Amino acid sequence: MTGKNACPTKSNFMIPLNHYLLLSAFLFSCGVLGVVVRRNAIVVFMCIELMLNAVNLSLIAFSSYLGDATGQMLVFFVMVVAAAEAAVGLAIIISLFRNKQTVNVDELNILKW
Amino acid sequence: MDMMEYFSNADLVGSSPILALGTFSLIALLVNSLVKNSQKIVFWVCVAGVVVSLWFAFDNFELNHTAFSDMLLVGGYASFYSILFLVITLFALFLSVPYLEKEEYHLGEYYILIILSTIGMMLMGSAGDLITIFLGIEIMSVAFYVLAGYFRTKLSSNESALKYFLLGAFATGFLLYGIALIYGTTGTTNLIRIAAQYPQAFMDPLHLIGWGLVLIGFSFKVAAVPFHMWVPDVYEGAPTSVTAFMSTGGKAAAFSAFILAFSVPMSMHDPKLTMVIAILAAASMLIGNWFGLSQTNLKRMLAYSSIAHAGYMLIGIASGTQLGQQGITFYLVSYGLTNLGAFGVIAMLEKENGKNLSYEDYAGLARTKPALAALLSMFMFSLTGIPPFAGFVGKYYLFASAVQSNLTWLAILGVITSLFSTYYYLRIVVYMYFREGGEELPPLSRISFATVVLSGIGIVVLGIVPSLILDVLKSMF
Amino acid sequence: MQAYIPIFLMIGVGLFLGITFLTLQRFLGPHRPNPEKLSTYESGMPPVRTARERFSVKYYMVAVLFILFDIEVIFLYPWAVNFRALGVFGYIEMILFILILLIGYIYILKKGALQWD
Amino acid sequence: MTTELTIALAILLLPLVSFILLIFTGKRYNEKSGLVGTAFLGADLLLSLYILFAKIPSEAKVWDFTFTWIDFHSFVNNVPLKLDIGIMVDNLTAVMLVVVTLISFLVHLFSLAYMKGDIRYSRYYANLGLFTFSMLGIVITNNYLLMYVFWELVGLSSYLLIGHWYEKKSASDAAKKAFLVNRVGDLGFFIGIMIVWMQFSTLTFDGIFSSIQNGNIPFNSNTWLTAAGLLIFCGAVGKSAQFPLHVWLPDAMEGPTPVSALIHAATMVAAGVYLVARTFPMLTADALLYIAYIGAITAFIAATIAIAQNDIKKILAYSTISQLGYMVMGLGVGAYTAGVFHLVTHAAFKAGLFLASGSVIHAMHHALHQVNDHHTDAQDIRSMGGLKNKMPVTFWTMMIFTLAISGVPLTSGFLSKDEILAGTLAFSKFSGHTIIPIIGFLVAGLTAFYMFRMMIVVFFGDHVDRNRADHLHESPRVMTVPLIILAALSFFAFYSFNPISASHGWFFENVTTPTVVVPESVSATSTEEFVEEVHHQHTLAMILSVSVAGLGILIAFATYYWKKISADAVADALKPLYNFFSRKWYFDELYDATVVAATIGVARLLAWFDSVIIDGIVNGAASVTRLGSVISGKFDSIVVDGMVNFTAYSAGFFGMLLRTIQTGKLQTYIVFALIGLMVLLALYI
Repeated sequence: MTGKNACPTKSNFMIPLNHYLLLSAFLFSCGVLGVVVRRNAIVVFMCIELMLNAVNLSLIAFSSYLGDATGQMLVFFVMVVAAAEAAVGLAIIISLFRNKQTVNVDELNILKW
Repeated sequence: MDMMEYFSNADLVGSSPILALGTFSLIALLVNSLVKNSQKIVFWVCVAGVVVSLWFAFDNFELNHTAFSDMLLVGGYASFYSILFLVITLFALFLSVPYLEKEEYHLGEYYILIILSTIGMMLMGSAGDLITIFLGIEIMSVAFYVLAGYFRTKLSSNESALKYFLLGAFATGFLLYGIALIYGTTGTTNLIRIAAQYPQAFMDPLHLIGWGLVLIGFSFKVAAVPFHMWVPDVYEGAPTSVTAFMSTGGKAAAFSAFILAFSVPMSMHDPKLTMVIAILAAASMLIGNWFGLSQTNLKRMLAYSSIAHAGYMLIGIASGTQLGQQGITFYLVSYGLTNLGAFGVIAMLEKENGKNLSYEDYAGLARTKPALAALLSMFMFSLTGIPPFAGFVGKYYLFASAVQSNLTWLAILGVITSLFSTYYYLRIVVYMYFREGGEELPPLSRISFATVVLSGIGIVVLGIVPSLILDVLKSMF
Repeated sequence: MQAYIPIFLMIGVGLFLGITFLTLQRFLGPHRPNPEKLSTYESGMPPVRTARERFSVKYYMVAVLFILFDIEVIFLYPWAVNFRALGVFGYIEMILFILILLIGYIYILKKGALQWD
Repeated sequence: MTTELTIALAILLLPLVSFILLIFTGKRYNEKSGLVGTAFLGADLLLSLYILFAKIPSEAKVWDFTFTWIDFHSFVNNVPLKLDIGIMVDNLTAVMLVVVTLISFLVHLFSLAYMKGDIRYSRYYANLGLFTFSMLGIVITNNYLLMYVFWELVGLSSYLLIGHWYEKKSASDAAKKAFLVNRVGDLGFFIGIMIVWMQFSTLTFDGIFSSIQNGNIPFNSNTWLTAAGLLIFCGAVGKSAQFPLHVWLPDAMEGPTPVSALIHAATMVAAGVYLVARTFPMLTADALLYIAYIGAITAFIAATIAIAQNDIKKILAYSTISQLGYMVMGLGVGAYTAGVFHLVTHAAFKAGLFLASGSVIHAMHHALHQVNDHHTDAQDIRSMGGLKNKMPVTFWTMMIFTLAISGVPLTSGFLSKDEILAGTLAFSKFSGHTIIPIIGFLVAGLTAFYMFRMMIVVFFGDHVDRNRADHLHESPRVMTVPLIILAALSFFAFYSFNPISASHGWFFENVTTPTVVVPESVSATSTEEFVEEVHHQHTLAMILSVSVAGLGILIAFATYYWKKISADAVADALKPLYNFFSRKWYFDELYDATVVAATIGVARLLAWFDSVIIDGIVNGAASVTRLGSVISGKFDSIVVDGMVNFTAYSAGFFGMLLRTIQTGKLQTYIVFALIGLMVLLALYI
C-alpha cells in the first residue's frame, strides 16, 4: 500500500488536524477522569477503553493527514489488543466476583502497606 | 508479483527464536487440549521450546541486521536479551513445578502462559519499531495479568490480578498516546527513521510530549516512582513463582525496550529530559529503599527492593551513554539471577495459603537449613551490592556511568540509598543466623534447590569474573 | 467551518429521522394496551421472572470468546483489500493465521467452554 | 606473581582455610579444632617470618601484584574505567604480617587452655581464623576497595568474637555496640573512599597518590583533599577507638580475655592506625593537625579514666585507648615511623598484658570456684592482692609488660614512646602547638601511675581472703609460654641494639616515612627537616619521659605500697573530679542523653502525630486504638534497644507514610501517579 489512495484529497473542506487532536485529548482526559472517579471495575475498564479509542482517533487523524498507512495499521493492532485485554479483564473480574461478590475497586484492600 | 519484496529468508532467520517459541506454544496448547492430565508433557514441550529458541538465539548472535522492514532487530543486542529472557524463563519454569505441586493447583496452561509472555519479552528486546514495542509489551502483560490471577480461588491472587490489569491497561493508554504523537510529528513509528529526522523533529513540542508520555508508560512497566504503587500489591498477591518471573523477566524486558526506545531522544542529551529521568531514578531509589525498611513480608520487601533497583537502572538511562546502557544490561543479568534465587528460596519455604513469608518465620533457618540460609544470605549480599557478588559490579557500572555524564549527585544518592538498603536486606540474614526459631518446614524439592544453587553460582561467578559478560557487552553496543 | 457541514448534516438527519418515526408511530399506530401486551416479550413464552436479573456467568464466557474471534477478523480486512496483490503468499499467510485461531478454538472446545451445561 | 607474593597470598588464605575447615568439621571433631587452628596459625607465622626476612634486605621498595579485575572498556574523566585490585608487600606490611600472625598464634595457643570446655569451642577457633584472615587482608591489600571489604569483615568477625558468649546479655549488647559505633566511623570512611574514587576513578594507593602528585586534586580544592583525608580517618576513629567513638572498646571486654588480647592489642584497633599510616601520603597539614589533636585528646581522656577503674580488664582497655591515641598523635605530628613503631611494640606488650590478666582471672575463677564463692567479681583488682608468690611467672612477665608500657629504659616501650615524644616536641617547635607535647608527657606519667597501681594492688601485699589464697595456682604451661615469649619481645634488643634510641635500629632504617604527595602549599613540614629536629629533641624527650614515668611510678608506690598517701583521701578531696573520671567522663550518659534520647523523642513525636492527626483524619477511632498498641509496642522496643534497633524505629516512621500512601486502593495509586505526572510536567516545561 503506497498510501496514496488512503489519503483524502486535500481541499478547503478538510477539518483541521488540531480539531481531531483536541477531541482526542478531550476524550483521553475523560477516560482518565473516569478511571479516577468510578468505583465499578467494569466501568473503570470501560474508561480505559475510552482512553485507547481516543488514541485511535488521533492515530487515524495523523494517518490521514500524513497520507501514511502505518497509523491505521497500528489502530488495527490496538483494537485487537484491546479486545484481548477486554477478554482477560472480564475473566479476572468474573473470578473476583465469584470470590468476593463485588466488583467495587474500593473494596479491594487485602493487599496494602 | 514477487513476494520477496515483502518477505525474505533473512526475515525468517531473524525471527527464528520468536517463531520457534511461538510454534512450541501452539503445540503445547494443542497437547494441553487433546491430552488429559498433560501438565508434565506440556511442561516438557515448553522447556523444549525454550531450548530450541535458545539455540536459534545463540545462532543469530553474530548477525547484525534488521528484519521485516526494520520492525525487528536481529543479532547482538536482540540476541543477548532473547537469551537472557529465555534463561530466566527456564529457571522460572523449573522453579514453578514443585511450587504448583505443593500448592496443589497444577495446570498446563500455566507453562503456556509463561512462554507466551516470553515471546512478548523477546519482541520487546528486539524491537526496531514502536509498534513492535507496543505489541511486545501487550503480549507479555496480558499473559502476566492471567498469571497473577492464576490462583483463581484465592482472593489475594484475584485482587493482585485486577490491580495489575487495570493499572497496566491504564499505563498502556499513556504509552500509546505517546506513540501516536511521535508518529504524528515524524510520520513514522520506526526508531531508525525517527532518529534520522533529528535534530529538527526534537524541537517540536508535540514530539517531546510524545516521548514524555512514552516515558510514563515505561515508568509504569519498570515500576519507577511515582508510577510504582501497583508493584508491592501485585508481587505480594501473585503466586510466588509468578512474582519471581515478573520481577526478573518482566523488568528486564521493560528495560530492554526502554533502552531501545530512549536511545533515540537521549542521544540529544537534552538537559530537561535527562533531569526528568534522573528525578525518576532518585525518587525510586529513595522511596523504594525507605519503604522497604518497614516491611515484614519478604515478598513485599522484595517488591520495594525491585522499585529501588529500577531506580538504580534508571541511572543508566539518565546517563544517556553506552556505558549506562551496558550497565543496565549487566545489572539486569545479575538482578535476574539474584531475584530468581531469592524468590526461589521463598517459594520453597512458603507454606500453603501464603504462610511462612515473614521475617520471623526465617528465624533460626541457619540451623535447620544451613545451605538455604547461606544461599539466601548470598542473594541478599548481592542485592545490597557487596563484593564479590554480581550486584556490586552492576552498581559500580551504573554509578560510574552517572559520574561520566556529570550526574555525580545521582551516584552519591545511589550509594547512600544502598547503604540504607543494607538494613532490610541484612535483617533477614540476622534473623536466620542470630535468632532462635525453627518450625516445621515444608519438604524441599530437589529441582528448586538445584535451580537456586545454580543462580547462586551464577552471581558468584559473575561477581568474580564479570568480564565473562562485559566482553560480550562491549561487542554489542 | 465548511468541513463540518457533512457532520452536522449527519447529526441533523439522524435526529430528524429518529424523532419523526417515534412521533409518527404514536399518532398513527393504534394504542390498545392489555396486561398480556405490556408484559416482556420472550419468544412467545409466558415470562417467568423479571427481566432485570443477573445473567449467568456462561453468557460472559460466550461474550468474551465472541469478542476475541470477532475482532481477529480485523486482520482479514487489509488482506481482503489487497487480496490480488498479495497473491498466493498472502493466501498461505492467512491460512496460517486462521490455523492459529483454530488451535485456540480447539482448546476452547476441548475445555468445554462452549458447553452450556 | 613472584614466589614471595605467592607466599604472601598463602599467608592471607591459610586462616581462611582454617575457618572453613573448622566451620564444616567443627561439630564432629570439637576437641581437635583448637589444635588444628593453632597449627594453621603456626605455619602462617613461619611464612610471615620468612617474608619479613626476605623483604627487609630486598632491593625492591615494594612487591606489588596488581591485576585488572574488571575492565569496563570505557573512560571516565579521561581515565580508563576499570577496577584494579591486588596485594602488596612493603616493609610496613611485612612487619605487620609478623605482628598479626604472631599475636594471633599466641592467642590461639593461650586459648587452648583458657577456652577448654567451652560449649562453642570449635566455633571460637573458626571465628579466630576468620578474624585473622580479615586482619591480614587489611594489611596486605594495595587498594581501598579490598581494604574496605576486609575492614567490614573485621567488624563482622569481631562482632562474632565479642558476642561469643551471647547468652550473656551484656556480651551481646557489647557486640552490638561495637558493631554500631564502628558503623558510624565506617560511614565516614566510605564517603571518603567515594570522594577519592569520583576524582581519580581508581582505588589503588599507588594510583591515587601518583594522581595527586600530578596535581589532580578533588574538585580542584585543597579543602576537599583535607576532607577526603579526614573522612578516611573517620574509619580509623571508629576502629581504633579514638575520641569521640571510643565508647565501644571498654564494653567489648565482655568477650573472652584472649579475644581482648587479639582484638584490642594487635589487630582490630591497630587497623585504624595502619589505615592512617597507609593514607599518610595524601594527608594535608590541616588533616594531620586534626589527627594529632584527636590522638592527644583520646590519650588524655582514656588515661584519666584508667586511673579510676577497678576492673583489671577495664584498666587495660582504657590504657589501650590511651596508647592508641598516642600512636595516632604520633602519626599526626608527622612522626610516622615512631607511630608505627609504637604500634608494633605496643602489640607485643599489650597482648602480653591482656594474656597475663587472663591468666590472673583464670586463677581467680578457679580459686573462687573452689571456695564456692559466686559473688566476688573475678576481675576486680580490689579482690586480689598478693598474687606475686602464687603466680611467679605471670607476675614477672606482667611486670616486664608494665615497665614497657610505662616507658622505662631498656624496654621496647621506652624506645617507641620516646620517639613519639621527641616527635611532638619537634612538631610544637615547627607549628607552635605546645599543648600536644604537654599532653604527651602528662599521659606518659599517668600511664606509669595507673599501671603500677594495678600491679601493686594485684600482686603485692596479702591476698584479701586467706581462705581463697590457698587455692590460687600458676596457670598451665600452655598459658605461660606465650607470656614468656611476649615478655622477651618487650626488650629493646629486638628492635635496636642501642638501648636508648631506636633511630638507628632496623625498624627505623627500613620503615621510613613515605613520600608525601599533597601540594607543597598544604603539606606539613618536610620529612628531612622534621627528622633533623627530632634528633635535636631526642635527649630532652628522653630525660623528660624518664622523669615523668619515674614520678608516676613513685607516686603509685607511695600511694598503694607504702601507703604514704591515702588514695581514698585524695579521691575524697577531689570527689567531683574522681567521679568524673570513674564515670568515664560521662560519655555513655552523654550519648544516651543526646543521640538515643533524640531517637526516642522523634519516635514519640511521630507516634503522637500518627495517632492524633493522620489516623484521626484517615481511619477514624477504631484504628487509633490498634495503631496505638502497635506504636507503644514499637516504642517499647525502641526504649529497650535504644538506637540499636533502627529498623523498628523506621518501621514506625515509614509505616505511617505507608498508611497514608499505600492504602491498597487502586484509585489512590492512580491519583498519586497523576500528581507525580504533574510535578514532572512542571519540571519538563
